[in-house]
Amino acid sequence: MSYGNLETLYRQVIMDHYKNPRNKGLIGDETYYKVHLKNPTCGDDLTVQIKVVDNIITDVFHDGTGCSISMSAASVMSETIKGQKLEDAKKILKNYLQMVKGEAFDEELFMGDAIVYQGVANFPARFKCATIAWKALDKAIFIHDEEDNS
Amino acid sequence: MSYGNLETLYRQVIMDHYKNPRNKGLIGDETYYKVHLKNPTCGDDLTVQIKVVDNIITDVFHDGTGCSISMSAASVMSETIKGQKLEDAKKILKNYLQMVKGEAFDEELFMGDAIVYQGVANFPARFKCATIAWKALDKAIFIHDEEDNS
Amino acid sequence: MDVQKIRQDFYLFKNDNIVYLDNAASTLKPKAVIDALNYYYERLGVNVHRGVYKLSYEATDMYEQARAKVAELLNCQFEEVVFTRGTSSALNLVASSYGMANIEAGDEIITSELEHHSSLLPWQQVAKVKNAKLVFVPLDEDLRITVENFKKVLTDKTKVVALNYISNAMGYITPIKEIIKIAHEKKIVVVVDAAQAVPHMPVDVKELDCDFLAFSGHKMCGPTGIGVLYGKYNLLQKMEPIEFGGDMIDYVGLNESTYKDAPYKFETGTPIIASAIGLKAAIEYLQRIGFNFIIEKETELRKYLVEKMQELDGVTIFNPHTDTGIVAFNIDGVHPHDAASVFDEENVAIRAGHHCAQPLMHCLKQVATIRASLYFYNTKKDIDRLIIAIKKAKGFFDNFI
Amino acid sequence: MDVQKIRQDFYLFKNDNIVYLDNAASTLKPKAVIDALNYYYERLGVNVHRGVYKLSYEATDMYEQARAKVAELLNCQFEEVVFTRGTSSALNLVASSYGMANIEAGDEIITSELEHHSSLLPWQQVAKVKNAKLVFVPLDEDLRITVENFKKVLTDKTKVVALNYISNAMGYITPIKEIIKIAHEKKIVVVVDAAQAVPHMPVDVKELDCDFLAFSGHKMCGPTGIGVLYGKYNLLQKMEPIEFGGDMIDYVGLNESTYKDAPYKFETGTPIIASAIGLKAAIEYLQRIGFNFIIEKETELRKYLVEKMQELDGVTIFNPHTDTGIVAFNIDGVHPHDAASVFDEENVAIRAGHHCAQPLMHCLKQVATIRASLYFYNTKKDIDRLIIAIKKAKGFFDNFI
Ligand SMILES: Cc1ncc(COP(=O)(O)O)c(C=O)c1O
Ligand SMILES: Cc1ncc(COP(=O)(O)O)c(C=O)c1O
Repeated sequence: MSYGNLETLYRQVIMDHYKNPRNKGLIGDETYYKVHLKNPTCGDDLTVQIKVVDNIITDVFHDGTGCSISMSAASVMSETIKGQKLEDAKKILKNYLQMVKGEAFDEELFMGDAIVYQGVANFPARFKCATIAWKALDKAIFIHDEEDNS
Repeated sequence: MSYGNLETLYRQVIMDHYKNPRNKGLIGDETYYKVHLKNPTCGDDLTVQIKVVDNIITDVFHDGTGCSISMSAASVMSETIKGQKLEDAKKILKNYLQMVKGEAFDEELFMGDAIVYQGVANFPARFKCATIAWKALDKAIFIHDEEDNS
Repeated sequence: MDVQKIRQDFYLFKNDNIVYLDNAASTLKPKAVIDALNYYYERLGVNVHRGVYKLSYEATDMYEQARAKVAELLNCQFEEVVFTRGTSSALNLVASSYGMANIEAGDEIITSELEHHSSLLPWQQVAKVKNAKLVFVPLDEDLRITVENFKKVLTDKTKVVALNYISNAMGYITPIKEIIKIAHEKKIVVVVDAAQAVPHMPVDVKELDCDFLAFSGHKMCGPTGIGVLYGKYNLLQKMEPIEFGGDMIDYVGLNESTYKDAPYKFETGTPIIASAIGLKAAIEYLQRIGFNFIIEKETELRKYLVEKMQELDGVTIFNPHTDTGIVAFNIDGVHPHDAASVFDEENVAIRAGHHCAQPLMHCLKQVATIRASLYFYNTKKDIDRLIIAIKKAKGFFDNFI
Repeated sequence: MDVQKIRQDFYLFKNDNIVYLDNAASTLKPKAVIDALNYYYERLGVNVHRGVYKLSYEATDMYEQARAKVAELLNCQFEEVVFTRGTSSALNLVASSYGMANIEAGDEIITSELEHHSSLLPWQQVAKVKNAKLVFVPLDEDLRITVENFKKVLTDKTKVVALNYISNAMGYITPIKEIIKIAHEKKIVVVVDAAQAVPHMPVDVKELDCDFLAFSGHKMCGPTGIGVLYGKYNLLQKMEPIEFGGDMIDYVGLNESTYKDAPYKFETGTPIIASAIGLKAAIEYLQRIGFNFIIEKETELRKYLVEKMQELDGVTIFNPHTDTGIVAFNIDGVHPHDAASVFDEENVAIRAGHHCAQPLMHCLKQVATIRASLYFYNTKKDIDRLIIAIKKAKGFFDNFI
């Protein structure tokens, strides 16, 4: 039996992040920007924390419950953007969203393990799962930027 | 030009009752049963009064505004049922409703001028016009019967 | 664009000899819209939002694309488009949610005698419950709403203005943009009944700057059972839902629940999926026809219609200066309902009645009027046949006198 | 009756290899229903109630015949059938109109954790606004509503009982007839959410003696955007409308209006004409299939499904004693959403989620479940393919561990 499509969706690396998530667990530090998102339909529930120093994302944590795609994506996101400049993180985020939507994206841009989520483009019903962590990141950066401007 | 259908709808006798209505105008007598009905869509507005003595409809009045079908039908109704026994009036009423709906009806039964409303069966949109006076009669008889029973 | 070709899109024009002049009530539906409905019902037929399988995903996508299409049409944000059962439901939603929460005793709500019942009655109810006052813009001699007269009734107590964009009974275009500007200087919220506007001309909510605007699909070549409430996002967000249940929720506890953001918090239960998809097809159809063409065609036909009717004796036109394809008239001495039966015999579909505008009938001192309402698919021949029918009705009833 | 022949009525079964097991969300639509919609959209396409021409008369007639068909199906009076957008709208109508007018502070409303959000949330809102109390029937060990447990929460303060007839998440049939009888002894009004009952078995409102009952067209082979509220006529007559405007009025004055009798006072604006006509066709279609056949088929398939699933290791069935074609389960260690993607690859359309029953998910201690729901057009082969898909999902995810 062939599972071509499913196998690209659930690449080993994704399942590895699901089973052994990096940067998991939250930290009780008020200087982190914290965002909590839920997808009631499937029960995904995710919190993301980032620390920003001199426009660099120096630290990332995540915690929550959900399917393998959403949970692994949180782990992958945390690894990929940790240490990135804010502007680079934004570029990666935009590129990632284009990629999982199946739109044209910049294949040259550094994406870390996030590149393996290409398969999601064939499973539009899983788009929300693959992006919940990244959307939380987006919101966290937004809060930072707002504060920075005021 | 042929107006076959329309001409059966608007027979001379109908137009005559429209132009010269019989029993038109209300009476300020509390012993009459009085019913007021409206059809807001076309503006028909009709009041019917009947007097019942010993189960005989001894007197009928009507007044209101509306199209030629509804106004003439009130005149025709008043003439047809005046002097009838209640039970006969009910039979005529039932027969009339069947006739204008285009259903089978008793062609032997005395109907007076009401028989000319047969043409309405071809104009279902005018059913309400042709029956508003008769529905008012029905309600008036109903009120009488209720009182009688109590 | 060739009207004869356009008419091929409509089953009745291909297969019947009908003159259809009741477009203000509902328009006919072109093949493109029926095809879109059939696509959904045959190939999908499933529910939206909650499915993780392909059919459901495609249905969800089509439903949300319909929302995007409406947003494009109105020039607003995607999240500002609430799907409702129709204009009436949309206007009631504003009154029940925004109105009931924001109107207080003594406040004034400006409306007009030119309103469709669905624009007037929701506010009549708010006024009744809240002990507020309905204030009517005095109509001018033509029975129009004017900016001048609007200013006369504007007070510091005014909290809401609820007016039509185009009157369904008289075909007048309300100077709504100026009215909105003036109202906004006093921070008054303006609700626009655009049921007769959106089908016939470009409506740009950004440019109008209206707070709420409503219209129905069935008056613009679309399906029945679908309409739209546009609302400024910050207003929609502040409003409470009026129906509670599936799909509009976020988290549900036994005694407390939280709701989704607008527009979803206003769309409880399984949505009107097929009709939304059909509405998208209708908008695309109208965009292909083009609003320029629609306006041009309706203007040409309206002029011809008024001209021809003015040549007739014994016919009273109530709005000879109508701005649109809506013409209201009566045949002297013939009850509109009687006239309508003659029109029907002539296969001319036209409306006789109060057109859901009873207050206006009082202004006109008529129990009812006959209304001819045009759309882009009508022709001069249609009008010629209407004129013939009017003559026949006159001749026929004159015979009896 | 031959299922293979029945399946020919559905486009997807003729043209696709799909296993459709999401019938509790929406059923597929047969050709007869699509044909009825097309008839209206092509040959009529006009508005109802207000037209005096033949097309409009025919549309009105078809719309009202749909009401008569529903009355026949439910064994009620014509005037007791209110058309709504769906079950959710219907249940909200009862809560907003009857509930808000009759529930007072301190009153109790009995409902259950087994309810669909659309049955629970309208009353949660009434309770909140009126300072009343929601009381939940304790569910038994199977998570069923029982008469015994209902009696335990019934008090002299109970004013309304709002319960499902069949649970969309567990497939249990509520002993609603007994509950209604007991409630009526205390003059308590009972609102029945029959969204999952009417499509699957004969429902006789006279026999049940329920006060209100709601269902949706799209779950019984009918169109989207149409549902029914049945209400006892004397109750409907006493209730206030909740939407105001065109069509539901009698006389309209500037500050006061009078409304039509039920059901029309609850149907504001242009009705959902096409979908009502489609609902009639759906009911006729189901009557031709026959409820006996539907029950027989679903019983046979459900037994087969539960049996086959019980043979599998690592699969938890949450309702092995389901009364209907609804089976809820999870694959141990696999998130329902992950499983669903495997099902989708196998072309098995099935739902994973909370099924608009979050309180029940708490009772089950699951974030979500997978739900297979059957209808008369399903086959044993469908179930075999589901079983294969479950095995594949298990195999696939086990691979990664
Ligand atoms: C038991 C039950 N009640 C209510 C509903 C809501 O129905 P609708 O979404 O058609 O309003 C559903 C279906 O989703 C249901 O299964
Ligand atoms: C100006 C206007 N407002 C509101 C409505 C009500 O629209 P609907 O019946 O689609 O709710 C109509 C049409 O009947 C209308 O012409």
